[in-house]
Amino acid sequence: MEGWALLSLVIWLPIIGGLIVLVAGDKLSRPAALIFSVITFLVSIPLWTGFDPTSYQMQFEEKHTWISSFNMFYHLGVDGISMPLLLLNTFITVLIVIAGWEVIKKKPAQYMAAFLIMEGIINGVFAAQDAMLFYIFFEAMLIPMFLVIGVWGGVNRVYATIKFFLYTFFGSVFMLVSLLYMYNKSGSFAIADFYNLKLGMTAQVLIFLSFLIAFGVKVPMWPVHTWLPDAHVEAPTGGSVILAAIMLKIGGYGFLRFSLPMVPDAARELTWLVVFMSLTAVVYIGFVALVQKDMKKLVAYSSIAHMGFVTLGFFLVYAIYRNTGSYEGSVLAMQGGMVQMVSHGFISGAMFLCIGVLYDRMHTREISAYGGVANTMPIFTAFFVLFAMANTGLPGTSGFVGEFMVILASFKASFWIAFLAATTLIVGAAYTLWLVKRVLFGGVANEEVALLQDVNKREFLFLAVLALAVLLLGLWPQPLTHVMGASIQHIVELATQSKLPGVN
Amino acid sequence: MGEVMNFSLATPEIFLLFSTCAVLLLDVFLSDKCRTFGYMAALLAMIATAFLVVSSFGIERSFAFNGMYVLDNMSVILKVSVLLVVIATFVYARSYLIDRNIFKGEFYTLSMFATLGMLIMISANTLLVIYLGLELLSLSLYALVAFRRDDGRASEAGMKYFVLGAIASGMLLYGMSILYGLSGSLELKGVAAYVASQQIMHNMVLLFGLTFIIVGLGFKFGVAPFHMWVPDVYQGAPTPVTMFLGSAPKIAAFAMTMRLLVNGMEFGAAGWQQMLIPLAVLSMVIGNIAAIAQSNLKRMLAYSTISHMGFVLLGILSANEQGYSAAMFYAITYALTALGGFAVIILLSQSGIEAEELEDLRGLNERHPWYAFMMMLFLFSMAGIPPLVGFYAKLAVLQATVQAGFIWLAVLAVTMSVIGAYYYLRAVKLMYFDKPVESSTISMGFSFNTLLAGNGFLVVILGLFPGLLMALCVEAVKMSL
Amino acid sequence: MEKIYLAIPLAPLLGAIVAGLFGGKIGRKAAHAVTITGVAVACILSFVVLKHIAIDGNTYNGNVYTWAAVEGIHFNVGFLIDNLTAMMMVVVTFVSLMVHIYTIGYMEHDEENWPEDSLVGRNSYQRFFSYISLFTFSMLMLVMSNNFMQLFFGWEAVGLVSYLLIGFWSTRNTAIYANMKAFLVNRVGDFGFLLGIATVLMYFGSMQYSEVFAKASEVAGKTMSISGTTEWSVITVACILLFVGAMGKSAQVPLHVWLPDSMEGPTPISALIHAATMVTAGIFMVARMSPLFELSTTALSVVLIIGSITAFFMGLIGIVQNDIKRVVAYSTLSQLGYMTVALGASAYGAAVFHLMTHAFFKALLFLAAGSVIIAMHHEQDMRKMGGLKKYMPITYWTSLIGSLALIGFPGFSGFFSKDLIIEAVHETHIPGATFAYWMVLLGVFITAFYSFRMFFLVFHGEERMDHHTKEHLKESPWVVTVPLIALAIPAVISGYLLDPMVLGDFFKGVIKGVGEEESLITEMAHHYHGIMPFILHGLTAPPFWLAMTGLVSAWFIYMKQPGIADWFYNRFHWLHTLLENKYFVDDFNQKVFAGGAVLLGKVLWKAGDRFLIDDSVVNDSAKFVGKLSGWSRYLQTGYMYHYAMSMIVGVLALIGWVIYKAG
Amino acid sequence: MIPLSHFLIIGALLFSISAAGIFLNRKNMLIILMCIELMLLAVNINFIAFSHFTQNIQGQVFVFFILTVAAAEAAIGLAILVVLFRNRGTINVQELDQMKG
Amino acid sequence: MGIEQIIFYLFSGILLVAAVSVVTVRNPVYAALFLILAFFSSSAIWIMLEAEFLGVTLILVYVGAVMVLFLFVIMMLDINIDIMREGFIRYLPVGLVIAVIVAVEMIYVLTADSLNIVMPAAKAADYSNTKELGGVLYTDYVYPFEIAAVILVVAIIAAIVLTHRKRLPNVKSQKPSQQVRVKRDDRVRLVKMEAESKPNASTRGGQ
Repeated sequence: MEGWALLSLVIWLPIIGGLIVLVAGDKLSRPAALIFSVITFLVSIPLWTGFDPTSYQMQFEEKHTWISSFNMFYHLGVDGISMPLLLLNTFITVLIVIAGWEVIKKKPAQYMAAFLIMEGIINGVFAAQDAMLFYIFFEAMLIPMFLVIGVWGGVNRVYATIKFFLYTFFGSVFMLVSLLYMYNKSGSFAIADFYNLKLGMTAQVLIFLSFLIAFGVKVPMWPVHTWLPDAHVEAPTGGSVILAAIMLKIGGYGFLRFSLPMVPDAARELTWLVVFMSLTAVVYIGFVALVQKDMKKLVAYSSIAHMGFVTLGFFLVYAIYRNTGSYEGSVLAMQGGMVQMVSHGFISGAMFLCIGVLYDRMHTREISAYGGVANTMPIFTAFFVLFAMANTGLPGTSGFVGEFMVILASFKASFWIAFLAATTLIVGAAYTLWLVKRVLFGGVANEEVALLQDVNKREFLFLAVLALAVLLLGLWPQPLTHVMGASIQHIVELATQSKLPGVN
Repeated sequence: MGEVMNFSLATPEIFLLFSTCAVLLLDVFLSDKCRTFGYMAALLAMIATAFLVVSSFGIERSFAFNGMYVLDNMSVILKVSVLLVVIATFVYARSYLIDRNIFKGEFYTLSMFATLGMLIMISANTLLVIYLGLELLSLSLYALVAFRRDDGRASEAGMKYFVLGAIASGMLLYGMSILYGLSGSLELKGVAAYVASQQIMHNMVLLFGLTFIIVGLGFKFGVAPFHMWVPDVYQGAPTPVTMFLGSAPKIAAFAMTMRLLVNGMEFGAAGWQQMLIPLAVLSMVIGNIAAIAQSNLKRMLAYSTISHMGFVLLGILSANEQGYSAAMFYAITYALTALGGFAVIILLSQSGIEAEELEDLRGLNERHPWYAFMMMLFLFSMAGIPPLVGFYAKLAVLQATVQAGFIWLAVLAVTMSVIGAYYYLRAVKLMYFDKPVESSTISMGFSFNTLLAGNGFLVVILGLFPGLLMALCVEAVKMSL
Repeated sequence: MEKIYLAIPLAPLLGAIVAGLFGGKIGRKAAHAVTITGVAVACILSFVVLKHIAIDGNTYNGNVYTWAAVEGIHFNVGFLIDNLTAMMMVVVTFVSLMVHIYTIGYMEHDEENWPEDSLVGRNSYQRFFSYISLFTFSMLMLVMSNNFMQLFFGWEAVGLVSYLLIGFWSTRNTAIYANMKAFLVNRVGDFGFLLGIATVLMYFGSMQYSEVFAKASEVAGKTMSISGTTEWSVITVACILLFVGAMGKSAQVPLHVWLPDSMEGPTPISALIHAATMVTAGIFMVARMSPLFELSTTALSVVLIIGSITAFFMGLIGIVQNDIKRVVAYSTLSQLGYMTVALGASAYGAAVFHLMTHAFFKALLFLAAGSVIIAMHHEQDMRKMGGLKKYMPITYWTSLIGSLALIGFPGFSGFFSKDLIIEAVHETHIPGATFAYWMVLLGVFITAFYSFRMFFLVFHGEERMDHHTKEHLKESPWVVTVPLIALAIPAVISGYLLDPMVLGDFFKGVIKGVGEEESLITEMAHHYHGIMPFILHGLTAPPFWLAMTGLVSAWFIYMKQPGIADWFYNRFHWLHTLLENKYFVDDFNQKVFAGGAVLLGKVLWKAGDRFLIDDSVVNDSAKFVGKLSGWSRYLQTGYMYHYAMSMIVGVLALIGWVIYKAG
Repeated sequence: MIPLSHFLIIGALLFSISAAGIFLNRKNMLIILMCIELMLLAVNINFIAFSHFTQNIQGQVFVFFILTVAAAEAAIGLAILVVLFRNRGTINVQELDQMKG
Repeated sequence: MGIEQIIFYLFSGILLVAAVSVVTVRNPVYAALFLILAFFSSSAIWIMLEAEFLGVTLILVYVGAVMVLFLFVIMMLDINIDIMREGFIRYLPVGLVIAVIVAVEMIYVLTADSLNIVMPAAKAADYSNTKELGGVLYTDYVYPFEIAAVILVVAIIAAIVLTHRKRLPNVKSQKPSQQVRVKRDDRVRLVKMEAESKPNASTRGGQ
């Protein structure tokens, strides 16, 4: 596959596919969408197999002049950080297409097209090596998502989707100003050039804050998280899945790609802020999740808590240095954050798919409307329990790996950070298991539950695939950590070099 | 004398003038059933003019009519844009005019005269010609706005536009008189020479004159606090006229600004920069905030225009090459996008219904997904969401602003664009998330559909590959500086 | 040998997977056949390994695969096979095998426990086998681990299976409440455990036992600050945190609350998981960590005191229980306390020894209780039993053996192990030792009392069951009785391993202190002069007499003079209420922790998320912009002169600025 | 000798009067149109004064054109006024508020 | 004070008073007349400034054409004069304040030193302002001149489009083309009268 413009392919194939699906009409849209998503997934596989994990350099690079008057390039490339996320995206999209197969009855062609286009755009986010290209993909993503929530969403969809859009849009515009500022300093939009740019402290802090808003909203971090529960509750299943599994990751990815290496000194100064926000997300949101009455809302809040680990892991590097005087452990923390992202992609995606399975049958997400589902849907229950356990971070599932690494590393930063982070073991288990108990176990709660049908083949397929992924990653994360290793090491190096003018 | 006259340089204008007169005469002899011929003739004339303009692309910056007429790449690009936009307006407007029984030759003739006025403004090189071009444009527009004689709102809009426009012209003239008095010249060159010899921030009278110039420009752009006419006129005018008013003249206004402020007073940048800042800020704030409360689609677009013109000013006030070219890019692409937006309003206003309320967009996706999709593209482009062209335009302007050191302005601008995104989203929401109340089918002729598709396509393509147009703008601006 | 090591955990895993995923297809017989085969293979191989390790004197420490390698830290999956491991493997696989066989009988009519139309109950038999095999796998992974990561892995995995099995009868509300409670309480322990592991990683830089222990003395002097200026010894912090994990898993006060409730699960798992193996994981872990614990007196003292409190007070509750399984459960708690006390007293060998003997006799007791329950048609209330001796002789005799072992009757396995512990506590000088000594001593009496209270109530006296049950009373089938007998044997004889196992060099190099000068075990070994003198000495020692007193009192109160019980009940009503309510710990947890968490969640959600963030900031700023927008409409009055005025004012302002700037 | 500034002041005063007139007049649109003429007159005075004082004919040329345009402007303004009156039956400025907000 | 000053201040005074009157009088006809007065006086000032041609033109164009148009419209429209000044007093303070500020600001600026241009010497006696203007207007300024012509065309078209109403269908009007094309045969009919010999034929008369 050498010489193929693989990255361009994984970006544009689904987008063009989406347009074709749009034109193909409602009847043909499903198989067409499936074909395109599968092909895209297959095309993305060589990115993994052909990847050289020993190098932190961008691989599969493509670089073409794009807008010469602004020195912008159509510059693509992946490293160990973006490649797994890109694959996660192509993988999840296939599942979403399958998951929406029969469920979406209203304008299926538009639905499928929206997801395919979104897939391409998100691939672009991960592959972009030009900051402006990144930003364009970053923003463009909002349009299909806005429509997905708004058109196929629940009762309150308008509020939710506009909130989602404006929240994230608000977050990202300041980043735009920062990027422009850096462009004016460096004369290029290349991310690599931004890495080498010397910046004064005030500039760094302001840039850092703008990034923090942009990515913090996307992640989302407390206290700018309130769009997420609303968006999740109202979004159709596929929307929730892509939102939780992929979109949130973009925020985390942004921190790694932008905040840490570009403005390391500000990041060092403001670590406390991010750590505080992350820990609040873990603890505070955990308790909030506990009292939710809506399944999706609960899982949405749990997503926020889990993403707290991601941001915590990314920003431990400075705290570790302050406490121990060396950077040892920061790679572990960052790896943990990254693994957590990938794993959360599987788990939260699976959780939302599970809830979707229930919703398709009962048309309610109220926890109190359920009870004893296990009696009528044993196979489903098995899957749900597995994913719930993964959500609580049970070893052997992917949910464990990231949390484990982050907690281990956070201890190096401070006992209390580790302490607070580790409370997720208890709180996370509490809200998840309570959910499981109320929904799945117990006697059959009502007539509707008694009439439930167990998962059909289609549902079994996507749940089983995800279950396999969750277990595989949990039992053997080494391939993933290996692939990311060099790149993360590089990020840590960049993040630990001062960029203040006059400091070498 | 003959050599400096160089009539041939102005061939497009001369051609347009003659063909307009021809159309005017032709129309007299046409019965109501054959009006289409007049329409075709007008289109042909415009297209031919456009070709004539294009053919002069790439030549050296040259002058005609004793230095009163300037031809450079910037003028070519802007003229072509204006002509194309007007041509599109003609095509879009046709069915609306037929429906309302105002499909008359005068509409086209007046529009063509207005276009001629714009072309003159774009190529103007003295204060006098700028003023005359502006008046030619304005007078035609006043008449066009009040064109529907049986519509009380149209005449009210026409009256308001006329009075305020006349005041603005008066002020512009006052400013010009001061400039003339100080520099002793009506030529932009002479003014520029005078300004260059002065420390503008210490020359109160010069600044004083500049103030009035800015008012005239501000009025033409429709920026706050000289924006008050915009919503009322947009709403009151017949939709095709609003479309005309909201697209091409913005390009002309940009050209006028470039001529007056940049060609004429480049060394006074320190002064007008400071004056434009409050205008830009106020426009962005008022335009975006007031738009939220609107329920009338045309009015909403009017306020949106105000905010967009704030952005254009942002580019100009950066007072650097990037800024000018960004503003140029912005003005052209904004005209393109606005054109599309109004086109959708026109297509909704079928069979006697005047669809100008936001509510009329309701459920458009169910009624006609393609039109809804197009409208969505235009709306998101105006909101500045990539990969549509509106984003790139904003980006370029912001880049210039940041480069000029006005980071706070950039931050304010992006904040305002977030607020602005809300009302575009509301429109998209109505189209996509709501059920239609009106179930009648919408259909439009082939030319309309093709043009709309092309329009939408351009919004996307220019968003993805803005490089060419941007490069043109940059080159043009460099050449005309 | 490595392949054998690998085969031991994988064989049950394979069985579990087959029975679990394809249980519905292959049917009951195949399901239990495949799982039992798996465990049997593991059991046999474990004996092979025991021989290879213990007798041939090998040890093995190797990795199977690298789970993850980050920043030079290798997270491996690997095995450390030494005497301790080998012993644990044998115990686990043997008890597990017995339980597997027993389950065939116990779960035979399981469909009766399910609502008729419940699909999940349809293959419950196969599922159950799958679970216990999975448990065996997890437990083996836990004990065979050579590093902290895998230890934690197994630690949580057994917790998961425990969760699944306690809530096995998922239609019962008590069961699903109990399993959630068990998991959460265990998670509290794991919380400490994980922090402990993090401490270890930070200061030792490795996850491998061998590397950590090698560095122990080096780290011993290091301190860390947790809060303010107080410097804590790293080892102490690490040990206490690790011990918190052990407290959760081994149900030490105050994390004991889950264990009695876990009796909601089917009896075989009570025997396997909640008596013999999983709950002793904590004991095993601390023994495994003995090189670290030995370095911190503070930690040991904590262990000692917690253990002694558990040993005594939990036993006390056993007295007032009427549910046959709950009595056994509280006795388990109490015995776990004994083991913990032994750990605290640095007598790790004694603790492990008691762990082993306890595994046999407690599994035996549970299975016997299960046998009774089968006969009683799933009636568990002892007040409705009585006089079962004549109906169920095998159960009766094996129960008697188990009970005697439990109370430490000389000659039975429990006697040796428990005596050793009491002796060790007596000898040690760790702070809190005196308190612990009295606690364990009194505990002996209590143990004997409730054990035989149960024994007498069940097997002797009048037959209090209803007529229908009585008619069907009969001895359990062979699949039940065979394991009883098979467990009764080691329940008696395993005590005689005292000499080689604890006082000898069996744990030398594995457990800290064994074979070293000036250690407690060495001290005790000096006093030891052979098994018979030990028994004779025991006959004269206070524990024996206390046990006998307890036995006799039980007989007297519940057989001879039942009125005394009532008198006690009336006289010490408060005490009874206290014990009946388990010291109100459950209520406290329910109200304060569970209720508090929900309340906190509600407050944070409604006041924080909804009111402060969403309403006040997000929606209100949106509303504010809306309002602003509404106001801005008033500016646009529609009057031309206002518009003109706006322009003129604009000019005015600009000219004003000009004059100000340049004038 | 009358200094230039005096002419300019006359222009400025005319300008202010017309501005005030536009604002003050709330009933009759015609007066507003007249005010516009006044404003142009002010501009013209400026031009001519400058033209005279700088001995430069261009200013007068400009005034010539302004006069032309102003006539055209007045014609169109009055035409719109007539149309307005036909539609509304009034030229009261205060009643021209159908569109606002 | 020389004659020049006297003339200047006189006409300036008249100009300003007339301008104020335009704004303040109740009757629009008076306003128009005051405007004419203002034009006259400013024409005088222009002539003083040696812009004779423009001074004359102002009167010709404005007084002769524009103001007549104004008056025409005033007469045409049925305007209620009584309400015309309502609210004038109420808004007067605000208007006055704004006007005064505008005036003060402008005057402050315009009296600045940079505008101190000395009065140029008077032109030669045979100087013709008209000639000079005419000289440039059709040569140097031919381009603006043409544009101005176009503007006038636009004004004509606009005025017609806006105000011209379609004639009602039953209005009688002359049609010259038809008149010209009329043949004698269309109009004149020769009737041959037969003798009254056949009485029945007369009853059928007229072919």
